[in-house]
Amino acid sequence: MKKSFFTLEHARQLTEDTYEVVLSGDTSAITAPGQFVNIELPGKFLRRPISICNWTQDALMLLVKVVGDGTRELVRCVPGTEVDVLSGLGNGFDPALAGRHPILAGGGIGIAPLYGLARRMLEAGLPFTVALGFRTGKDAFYLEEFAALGCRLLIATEDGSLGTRGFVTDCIRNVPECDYVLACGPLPMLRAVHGLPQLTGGQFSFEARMGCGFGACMGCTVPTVNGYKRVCKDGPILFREEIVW
Amino acid sequence: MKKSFFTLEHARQLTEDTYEVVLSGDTSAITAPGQFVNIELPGKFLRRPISICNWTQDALMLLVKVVGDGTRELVRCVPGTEVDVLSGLGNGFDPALAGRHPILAGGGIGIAPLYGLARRMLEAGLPFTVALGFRTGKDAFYLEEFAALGCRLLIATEDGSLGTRGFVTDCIRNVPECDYVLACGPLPMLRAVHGLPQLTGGQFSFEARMGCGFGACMGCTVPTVNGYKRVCKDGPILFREEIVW
Amino acid sequence: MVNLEISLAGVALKNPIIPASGTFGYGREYAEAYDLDVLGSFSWKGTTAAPRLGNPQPRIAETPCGMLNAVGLQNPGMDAVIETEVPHIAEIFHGPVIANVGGFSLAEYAENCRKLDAVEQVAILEVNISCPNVHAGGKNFGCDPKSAAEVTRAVKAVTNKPVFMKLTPNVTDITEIARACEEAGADGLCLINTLLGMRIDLRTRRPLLANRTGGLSGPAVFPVALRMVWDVYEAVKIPIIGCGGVSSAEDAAEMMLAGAAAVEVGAANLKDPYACKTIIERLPAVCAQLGVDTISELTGGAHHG
Amino acid sequence: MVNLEISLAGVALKNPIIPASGTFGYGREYAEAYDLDVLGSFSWKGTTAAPRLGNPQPRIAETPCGMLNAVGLQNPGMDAVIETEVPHIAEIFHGPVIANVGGFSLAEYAENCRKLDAVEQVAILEVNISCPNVHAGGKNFGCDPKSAAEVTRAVKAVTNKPVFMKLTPNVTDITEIARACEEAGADGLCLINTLLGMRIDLRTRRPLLANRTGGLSGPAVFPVALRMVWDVYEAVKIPIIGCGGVSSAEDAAEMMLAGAAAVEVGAANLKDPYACKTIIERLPAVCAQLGVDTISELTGGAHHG
Ligand SMILES: Cc1cc2nc3c(=O)[nH]c(=O)nc-3n(C[C@H](O)[C@H](O)[C@H](O)COP(=O)(O)OP(=O)(O)OC[C@H]3O[C@@H](n4cnc5c(N)ncnc54)[C@H](O)[C@@H]3O)c2cc1C
Ligand SMILES: Cc1cc2nc3c(=O)[nH]c(=O)nc-3n(C[C@H](O)[C@H](O)[C@H](O)COP(=O)(O)OP(=O)(O)OC[C@H]3O[C@@H](n4cnc5c(N)ncnc54)[C@H](O)[C@@H]3O)c2cc1C
Ligand SMILES: Cc1cc2nc3c(=O)[nH]c(=O)nc-3n(C[C@H](O)[C@H](O)[C@H](O)COP(=O)(O)O)c2cc1C
Ligand SMILES: Cc1cc2nc3c(=O)[nH]c(=O)nc-3n(C[C@H](O)[C@H](O)[C@H](O)COP(=O)(O)O)c2cc1C
Ligand code: FES
Ligand code: FES
Repeated sequence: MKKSFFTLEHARQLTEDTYEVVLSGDTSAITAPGQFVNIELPGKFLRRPISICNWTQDALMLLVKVVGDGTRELVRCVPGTEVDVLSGLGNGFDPALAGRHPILAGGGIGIAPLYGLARRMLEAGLPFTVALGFRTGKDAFYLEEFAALGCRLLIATEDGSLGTRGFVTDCIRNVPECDYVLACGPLPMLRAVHGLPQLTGGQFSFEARMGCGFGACMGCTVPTVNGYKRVCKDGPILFREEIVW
Repeated sequence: MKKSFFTLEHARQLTEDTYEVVLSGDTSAITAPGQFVNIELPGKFLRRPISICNWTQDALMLLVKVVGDGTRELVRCVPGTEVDVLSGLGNGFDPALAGRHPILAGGGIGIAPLYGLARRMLEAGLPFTVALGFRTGKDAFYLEEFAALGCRLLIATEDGSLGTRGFVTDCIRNVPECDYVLACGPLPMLRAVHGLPQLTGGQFSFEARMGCGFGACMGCTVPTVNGYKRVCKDGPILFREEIVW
Repeated sequence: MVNLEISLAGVALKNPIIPASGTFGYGREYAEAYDLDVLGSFSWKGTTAAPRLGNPQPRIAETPCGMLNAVGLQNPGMDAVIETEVPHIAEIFHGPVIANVGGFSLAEYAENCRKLDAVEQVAILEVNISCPNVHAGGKNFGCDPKSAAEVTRAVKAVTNKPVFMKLTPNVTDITEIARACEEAGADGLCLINTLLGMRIDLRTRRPLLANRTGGLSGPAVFPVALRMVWDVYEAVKIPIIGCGGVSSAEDAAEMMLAGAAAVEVGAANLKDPYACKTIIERLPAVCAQLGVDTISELTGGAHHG
Repeated sequence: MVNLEISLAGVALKNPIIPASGTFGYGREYAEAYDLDVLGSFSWKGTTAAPRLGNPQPRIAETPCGMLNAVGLQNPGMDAVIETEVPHIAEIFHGPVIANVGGFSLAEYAENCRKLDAVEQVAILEVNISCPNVHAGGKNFGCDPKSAAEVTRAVKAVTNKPVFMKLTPNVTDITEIARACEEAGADGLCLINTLLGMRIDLRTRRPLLANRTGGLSGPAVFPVALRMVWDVYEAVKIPIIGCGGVSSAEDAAEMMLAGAAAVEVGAANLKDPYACKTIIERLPAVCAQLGVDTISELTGGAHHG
């Protein structure tokens, strides 16, 4: 964990409610894809947790969906705005444990951490497929960025306006050799993916309302097979075996 | 009273803690010198009352002394900042009632409304003297602006580093023909000026902690000879005869 | 079209938004800013039998997301209000008025309410047994269920108008007070009044308010008010006016979901004189988002889940 | 040089700043951020006899200038804390520790405190009779002077360490509870715990917290806490730890002027993990501004004016 100021470089609108936000600053506390940052916003008491979509030594990329005042304010910041950020929070994905045919499964804004994960897995020479789900084609974003990675990319939309008609789970089912998942998305999606019989293991990224984001307040704890865990510190990534719904 | 957005044009430092702040916007609600505006600042629940130093049809000039978080934030605003302002509050000075030899007596940041008053009195062809008091020469500001008006200007500092050694009251005593005062400044100064035997009348500008600034909450009322008055609505200017110390 | 009308103990209001007592005077200052007829009603400044000068200065202090006031019920007295303010209100507001009534004894409360019984514009009496800024020698009537019931009975005996008792949050169990008022015949309740608070001036090392303590209001108290409205909604059958920290149409909707039939807006008016008007204009959109076309459906909506 | 040392019922602290229970765990997470030895003390997470899982999710909601929590005393239980956490604390903090103790019965409070009597690092027992987030069937011990006194006596009987009773603000008269604790032998008091509050999620129309209500803390409650510290300071002779909404060195000084001998900082740590460290670093400058060279002179300073 590191507390430092980042400078907002730009906020670029991707869909009606989703933005790419790039911040420059010291990213040295970030150790794994799937970690998150906790951002202070003027006028808000609690920080806002946002997954790290990607990072370099001196820049941080986030994908932000506007759902309330805090996210709205964040994407409205003008370039040059200084933002107080706690960076390098949470455990992150561990691609080394991802088996032989992993699939990176994301739903909606949940695709954010998968991009950084995919880049790290490419760099490490690990094989993988990416499956992204959206409500409709209009809600889809970051397709070109994922496509540019050169990995296998599957897309599902609920109305069939783009890719497979249906859910991410339908994509995964279409890749029968896939036996491991690295997943992030809304709870119903995680649950559906978790239940796929073809999987022998997986890592799932969870959300929770957070007080601190660094393990001190017990605000975010959830039951697991191995006892209560703090989503912010022991997670946000939980392993398939330990998840209790 | 009018609620509208003003744009900060500049905040210029005058002394260690005093700034000139110029805002552009609709000043149509301002009817008299000595009125004030009530300014909303991000993160502050109550607005901040500030005297109108001067105004044109589309610009507002304030002199602001930094005494706490709110005033600090105001003077730090970058040009272009939009500010929510209630303008045209309070009764203002009435120069028509100011007698034949009025003196405009200001202490510290209290000189602010006297500048606009002096300009209006000049325009109306009314005669007057200006007397300004500061702690030391270093704390003095707006001397050139007052001097440029071409009126008689007297200055007092407590340590004698500039002008007369002493207080504004000493300046006034040095102008024996002066029989009326238009005063703004700290309470002890107002009180001392009020007690000068040479005066037959006067108008005094008061401060009070305010809830609303427009007469609704009874937060700012003070006793007067004519019953309780709201500093924000029935004042901030009270007449010499009605003041109760 | 969303139907914003509500009924408060039989009194029809065109919408549930009511400026709270003490933040709206007798309407004069706001009438200069906008047409008051957009309001559901307004609750006038707490009025006592005798004129009151209120507390010494300073009476106002700022707090995080809120403010303290120690005005101390400054008002011109009931007779002057009926003679001077009521006719003026007739010119600026044509809906039902809520008369907030202060008092220092059972007899005074009763006498004040008796006088108002004949005032046609006044549709509801809001009996303030909760002002933290007056020192009547001992605790507030609102801090004790027996005293609260006594005031309720004394007032009900002299008026035919619906009586709403205004409760203080500075109690261990507000439902106990609420039930006592209901049993004593109250037609409704208004809650909350301000939380007791204080600030100290670091420079002078003295309490900032001349009265030492003051009443905390504004957004800071919203979660406390909401919780109390919820609890009281479960405890009584009479309608509740929810009050405390409301500053947006969303806050008003949240207050109604907790159990409020109508919503008072206090400190928000002081920061933004157009607050109530703006909230009312936004209500239809908020109702649409919530999927209701009759706003009164929101009342208590979060209890039946 | 400003002397920041204070004494709390005979326990010397290098400065008056203490992270508040429930916002600092057992110190582990903060020790990763800074050297805990800058702290006067810290109050560990409320610990009960049995391990507790706490309440279901969500447990946290945001409010204007504050937050609600309904953690529900999640903790590993007293034995595990003494076995696992206490030795770890010895590695990361070398000052006196405040042990916050929860309980659901007189016997449990006594048993917990008895176990701690032998733990050397624990210098003060802070007995939490005020947690709003646990349902022990009925009201809190802290809502009634008799129960509060009973817990105090039960605990005092089994320990030689100074006992501070932690009081709830959700009462009509906190001085009554404070006096009852003093008379029952408490060595000090800590106030306030959180104010009971709630929020409703407009989308789901259900309470945002699974536990429905939660405890309000953060800057929003500062004026309420300050007022209660003032009142209790006038009512008792034992030292007070002031707590509630403190987030700057200025707030800490204001709390001391109101009567606090030491100051706990809660929610501010969650927003800024370095909050306590920053406050401590700023204290000398604030003391200098206030013209004191011994910080303990501030305690109660606003009462003698
Ligand atoms: C580990 C983690 C990673 C996340 N990554 C992303 C991301 O990459 N992109 C993105 O757009 N969003 C992400 N979220 C969700 C994001 O935190 C919320 O959408 C955001 O906090 C909402 O703030 P708001 O002020 O706009 O909404 P409001 O509803 O006004 O927020 C009110 C309060 O609720 C909390 N809250 C609301 N929704 C959520 C939620 N879903 N999860 C946690 N807290 C919530 C807020 O933090 C705040 O405290 C993530 C959440 C977590 C826990
Ligand atoms: C009618 C009127 C005209 C004024 N004109 C000017 C002016 O032209 N230039 C200028 O620099 N200052 C002026 N002041 C004083 C100015 O309002 C305060 O200095 C300012 O509000 C302090 O805000 P803060 O946040 O910096 O200080 P803080 O001390 O943090 O403010 C806390 C609270 O106290 C109130 N407050 C603090 N000091 C005063 C004060 N002296 N009078 C009223 N409220 C106060 C604030 O408004 C706020 O609500 C005027 C005040 C009044 C009433
Ligand atoms: C300046 C001021 C004066 C008030 N005067 C009264 C009053 O006379 N009678 C009363 O019942 N409540 C009075 N109140 C309390 C409000 O009506 C309301 O109950 C309280 O402020 C909480 O609502 P809010 O947070 O929206 O302000 C006053 C509040 C303020 C801020
Ligand atoms: C997340 C959280 C957990 C808390 N847990 C405890 C606890 O276990 N025991 C206790 O006595 N107080 C607990 N408190 C209350 C705080 O110690 C403190 O009394 C209160 O939050 C007010 O201080 P603040 O406004 O600085 O946060 C908790 C507060 C928070 C925010
Ligand atoms: S949010 Fe505080 S422990 Fe996870
Ligand atoms: S500040 Fe509200 S009446 Fe003057």
